[in-house]
Amino acid sequence: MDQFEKLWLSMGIANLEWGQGLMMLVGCGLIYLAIAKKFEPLLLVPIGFGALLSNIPIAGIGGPDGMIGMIYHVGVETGIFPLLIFMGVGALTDFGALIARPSTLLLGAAAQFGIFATLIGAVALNFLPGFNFTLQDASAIAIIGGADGPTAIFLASRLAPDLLGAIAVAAYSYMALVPIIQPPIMRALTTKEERAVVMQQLRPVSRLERILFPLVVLILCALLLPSAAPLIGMLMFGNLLREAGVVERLSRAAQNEIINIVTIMLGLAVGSKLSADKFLAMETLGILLLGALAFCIGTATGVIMGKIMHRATGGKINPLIGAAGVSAVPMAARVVNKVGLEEDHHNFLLMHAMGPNVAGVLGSAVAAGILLALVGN
Amino acid sequence: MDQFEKLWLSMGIANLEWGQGLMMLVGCGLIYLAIAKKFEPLLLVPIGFGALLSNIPIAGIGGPDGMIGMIYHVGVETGIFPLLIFMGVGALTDFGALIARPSTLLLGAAAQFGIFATLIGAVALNFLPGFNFTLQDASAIAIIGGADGPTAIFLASRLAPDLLGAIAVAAYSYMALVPIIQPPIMRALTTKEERAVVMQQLRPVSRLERILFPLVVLILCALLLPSAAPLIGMLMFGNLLREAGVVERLSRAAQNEIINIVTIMLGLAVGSKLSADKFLAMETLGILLLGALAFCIGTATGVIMGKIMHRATGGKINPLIGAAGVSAVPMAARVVNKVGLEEDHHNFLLMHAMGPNVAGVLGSAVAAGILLALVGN
Amino acid sequence: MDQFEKLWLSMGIANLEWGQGLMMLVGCGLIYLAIAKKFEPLLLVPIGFGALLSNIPIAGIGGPDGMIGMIYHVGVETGIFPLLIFMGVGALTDFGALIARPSTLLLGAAAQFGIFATLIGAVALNFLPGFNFTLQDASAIAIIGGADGPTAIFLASRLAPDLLGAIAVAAYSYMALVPIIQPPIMRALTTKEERAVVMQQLRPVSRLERILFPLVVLILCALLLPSAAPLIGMLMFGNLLREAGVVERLSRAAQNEIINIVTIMLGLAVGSKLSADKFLAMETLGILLLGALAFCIGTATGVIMGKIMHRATGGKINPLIGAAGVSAVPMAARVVNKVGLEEDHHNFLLMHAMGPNVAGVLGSAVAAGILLALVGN
Amino acid sequence: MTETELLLESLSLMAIGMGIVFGFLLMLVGILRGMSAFALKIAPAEPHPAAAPAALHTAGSEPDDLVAVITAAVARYRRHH
Amino acid sequence: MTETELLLESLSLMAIGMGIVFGFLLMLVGILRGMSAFALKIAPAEPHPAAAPAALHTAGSEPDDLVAVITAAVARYRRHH
Amino acid sequence: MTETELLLESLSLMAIGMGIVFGFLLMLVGILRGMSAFALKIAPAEPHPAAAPAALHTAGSEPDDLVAVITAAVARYRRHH
Ligand code: NA
Ligand code: NA
Ligand code: NA
Repeated sequence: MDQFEKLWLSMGIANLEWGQGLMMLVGCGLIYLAIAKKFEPLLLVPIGFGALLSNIPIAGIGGPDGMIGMIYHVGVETGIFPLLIFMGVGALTDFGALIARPSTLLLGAAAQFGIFATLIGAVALNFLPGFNFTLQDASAIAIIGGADGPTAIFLASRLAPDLLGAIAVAAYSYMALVPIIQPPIMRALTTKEERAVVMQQLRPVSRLERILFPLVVLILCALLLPSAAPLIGMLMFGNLLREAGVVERLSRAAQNEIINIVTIMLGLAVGSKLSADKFLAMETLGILLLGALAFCIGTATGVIMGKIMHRATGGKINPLIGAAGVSAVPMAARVVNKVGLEEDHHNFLLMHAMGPNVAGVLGSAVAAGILLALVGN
Repeated sequence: MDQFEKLWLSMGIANLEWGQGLMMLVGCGLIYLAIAKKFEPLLLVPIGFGALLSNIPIAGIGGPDGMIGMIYHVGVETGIFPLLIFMGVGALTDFGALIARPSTLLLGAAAQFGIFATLIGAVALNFLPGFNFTLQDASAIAIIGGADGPTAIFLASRLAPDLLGAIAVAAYSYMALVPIIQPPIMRALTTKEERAVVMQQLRPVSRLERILFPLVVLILCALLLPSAAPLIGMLMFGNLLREAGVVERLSRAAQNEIINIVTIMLGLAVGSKLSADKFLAMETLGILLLGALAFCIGTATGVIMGKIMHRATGGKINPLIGAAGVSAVPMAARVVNKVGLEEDHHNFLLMHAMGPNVAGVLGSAVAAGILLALVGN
Repeated sequence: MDQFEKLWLSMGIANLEWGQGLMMLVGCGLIYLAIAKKFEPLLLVPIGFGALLSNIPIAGIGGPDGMIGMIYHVGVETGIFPLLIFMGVGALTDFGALIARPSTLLLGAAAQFGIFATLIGAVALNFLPGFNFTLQDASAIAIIGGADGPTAIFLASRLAPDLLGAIAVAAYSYMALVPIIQPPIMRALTTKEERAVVMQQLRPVSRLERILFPLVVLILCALLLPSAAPLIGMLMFGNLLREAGVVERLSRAAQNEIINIVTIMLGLAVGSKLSADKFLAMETLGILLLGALAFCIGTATGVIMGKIMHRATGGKINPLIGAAGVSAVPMAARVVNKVGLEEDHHNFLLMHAMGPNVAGVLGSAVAAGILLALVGN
Repeated sequence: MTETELLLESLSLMAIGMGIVFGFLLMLVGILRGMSAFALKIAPAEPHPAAAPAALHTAGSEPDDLVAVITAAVARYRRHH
Repeated sequence: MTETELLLESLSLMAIGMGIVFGFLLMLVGILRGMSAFALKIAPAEPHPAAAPAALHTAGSEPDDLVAVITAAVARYRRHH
Repeated sequence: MTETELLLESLSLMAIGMGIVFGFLLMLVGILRGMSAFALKIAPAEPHPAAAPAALHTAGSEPDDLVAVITAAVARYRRHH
């Protein structure tokens, strides 16, 4: 009889806390969104499964001696996984549109207002009972507005590891919701004429420009904002591998093997931060709310900057492309294209939106560097 | 003269112990079996070479500061390598046949009797002089009967690291010997009529079923047997990546890059456990003997369960497919097919044997979980 | 005002030391050589970028808590990265030409004289002010003459980590300069008739010979020179994966995924050793000088041994192929081919030069083992 | 523990172990049947829906339609000559 | 820190942060323009020099010219029949 | 150690080192000859047995026979027109 009791006590069902059960449901929910609704499946499938595995009672897979816990320790605590993903993003990104029209960097800058507005929102929530965000917490939450997964994970792992799970889930979920969140704001802020502006074709960009670009960006970053150097450095390293033209093998490794392997590991590791005591809290609700706010504000300020540039250039810029400044590459640029086509069936804005889109990646990396420098310890 | 002595003393030949020499021969023997006899070459080539490298005098490649010793520490002691291989196995495995006919799970269950019978055999060997197996040792040896390499390595690394080398070699060798070990037992236990049974074609399985399958299995495992959750969890994670249909990149990484890289590392690391003082012992002989016994018993109980199901279903089940329940995917299923074809040239049992075959993988993972829960410390 | 001061102090430009600035220029220079001049781009692009990143003020990317510093700690200090690259080199190398004509090993042996002459040169530099090389330093510098990148990095990481950056840069730069350094020496030491010798076609090599080769080499190395066993062992392991014919998956992983991923990491890590205080020193000048010397001497002794074999065989050997004995695979063999074609438009020496070329890889690994055994601590 | 105690312990392990293995997999049989019933209710089965795409993502399959194109072209060419 | 102090601090963060983001990216606009001018001076632009090769090294692109060959062959075949 | 001692030491290192390098590789020459004799005795050489398959597993080689098929098809097509 004794042995049966020992057996019963080793069963999951005898040890399941209600919170673990709920978090396993959350994990299933994320997997559902990823597969059925195609919400950023590359990240949300591993994150959801990581949440499932880490909330299994007794097994301790997400704990310090469990597999996922060890992966988290090696790859996320050190910051290495998001940086390697950023290298892959750099190797996958064509910065040509940005080089051809550098002024679109301003759209990427304007959209970062979503980040800083959210920072204030997070701090303001402290006036409500149940919220107690530090400046570090608020900064990590605010970066959701950057609409860039690896940047969000990198900053959260440095400033607020406890909130990492909720922040990553919010960041990737809202990135997936971009086609729903952005269009109404874009339409509300622009006139019919503005949306129908046909932009001038981009000039071709030479190979030398493409090779110099990552070096120039890195050196500027090194001189002005070294705290953003790991992120921007790895992004630009990946891009240099891509554009150098002489290291095809390495470029392919960065674009495929490394990013795929790291994505699996990173997803599982992030999922292990979806534990009941951290996730099933009032704060998560706040984070989800602020994340949505961040995307809306970023979209709005991007479009408004688009309108300013529209006027300043005498109507050459279609203000819609400002919405792509939030990053969420390449989803936001596609949304711009779609909203543009609604107005004029022959006006393809995709290439024009790629400039602000990748500028948004740089912009949020810069913002992350600022927050690290001023708020980090 | 002094310097020449120093030189002589730094030579391998001056420091070679007879045991190291013998183990290097064992390594060569494994490589021979792998290349000339095609004995599970993917594992036995690296294991054999790892044995060669680790038994080189002075160099200490398998020691704590040597390359292979460090790989062992990082990947095998932590259990991460076998789990990553299991993820790849999951991504490579089509569970469709099992979903279409879940009753074949019982065949996979019956074949695990080989494991527990071997456990008793190992303990019984203690009555002979020269054997002194603990319950942990016996459990690790018994899992050879699971006919599943990563499961055996995972359990042995937890329960009896000293025996890991012999256990892994026995497990992979017998898996390679399945076409020789199984057929006589299968023929002896079945009648001509039974072997000639033509089975009904399997129904098609829907995409939704394939996606729900890994989640359902994981959740059942989490509720009942959390100690099996790392193994079954990673197997099911790999399978979900495969079936989700939206994470092709990750599925390919699990099936190729990750499993290939980890196989090389795991093989070398396992080879480093082939040291003279552990391997050139009476116990290894016992392990090899018990391993063969385990495969025979597992095959027999699988076939017997097949006969029981044959009668219970009124002759719809060909009892031969029970032999595939030992796992050894996909070799055992092919053996079933071959023995079936001997009786009837038009009776292809391969697809029907895949159900019990993959059920055997689940069955031994469950058995490993039980042993971990009840015998592990 | 206070906050602006804090901000200013967090800027790179406020903290930039002149040495860091110069090293960033050196990094850009290496990237220029790699991309514009095709100087071993696979290594020099990552090394150059690693130098850029590691010299960014404040960021500390190359420090103990920075990403590149951690990569260095895990992969280079342990010696694992160069060994994995050597595995890939083995999997990419066809030793057929060497098996068909083993006597070309002597050419590979003779060319190693460059290593030991450089050793004396490095020690002799100590008579000049500003130089203070230990025997360890001198040995690590000498290995540049081996013309083999991974061997140089492996030995330098063991004997003189401080000089690693300069040694790696010198090794790869001179390997790229082989087409410029070697031809004049080759022409000066040979007569027109010698250069025009047409060699007998190589016999075909059987599969069994190719499989036995790595095992034979490893066992000889184990018996005589265990200190070279990690390098030669991994080289031969890779080659066995290639020739076994039954582990295609693993061979491909070694040739592609692993070597590409590790090359990126190794390059970044080596770049982090390009710091101002180590690199902007008199010693670096000495290292660059000695490296050039080493290549010249190795080429010369290789060719001289070629002349000796030319006479000993009654004119069957074209002495030019001795120059390929320095390794620098496959560049040196191509240079031999080119110089041979200058003399006779129909005399293709490429296949004949591959024998000494890969013999040179073995030769420098042996030399590295000797230095490790006699000078290492 | 003496050898005999160990043997008894391992016998009990066998009983419990096989019991759980069978219990677990039997339960899984039932649950999988339920799962299939549920799945086929909300999404009726297509013929081999996942098997077909699975076959398509193996490496080197991209030229498959090329083969088809050529086969068709060659066939048509022969028919006309 | 009280909630109000925190709020003030975050307002100042916003001001500085947006200032640096704009400052940084504005500076980058200027530098990129200079870079392009410099680059086009020492190496005048070819039409899409990097984009074209980039498109070519994607996996599975090797059969591209095959497609071209076949398309041409098929087209010619049709023209003649 | 003084500079001179170091120099003497390195001279001795050179002598021993080159000795071992030559000794090792000379021994390898003999052993490889023996190995080849042994190997060719128990398995007489086929013409390039390993080289041919090695050439075949390079990436991107799968469409090779496609090229052959098309080349043949195109050639035949031209012959007939
Ligand atoms: Na952004
Ligand atoms: Na099994
Ligand atoms: Na060499």
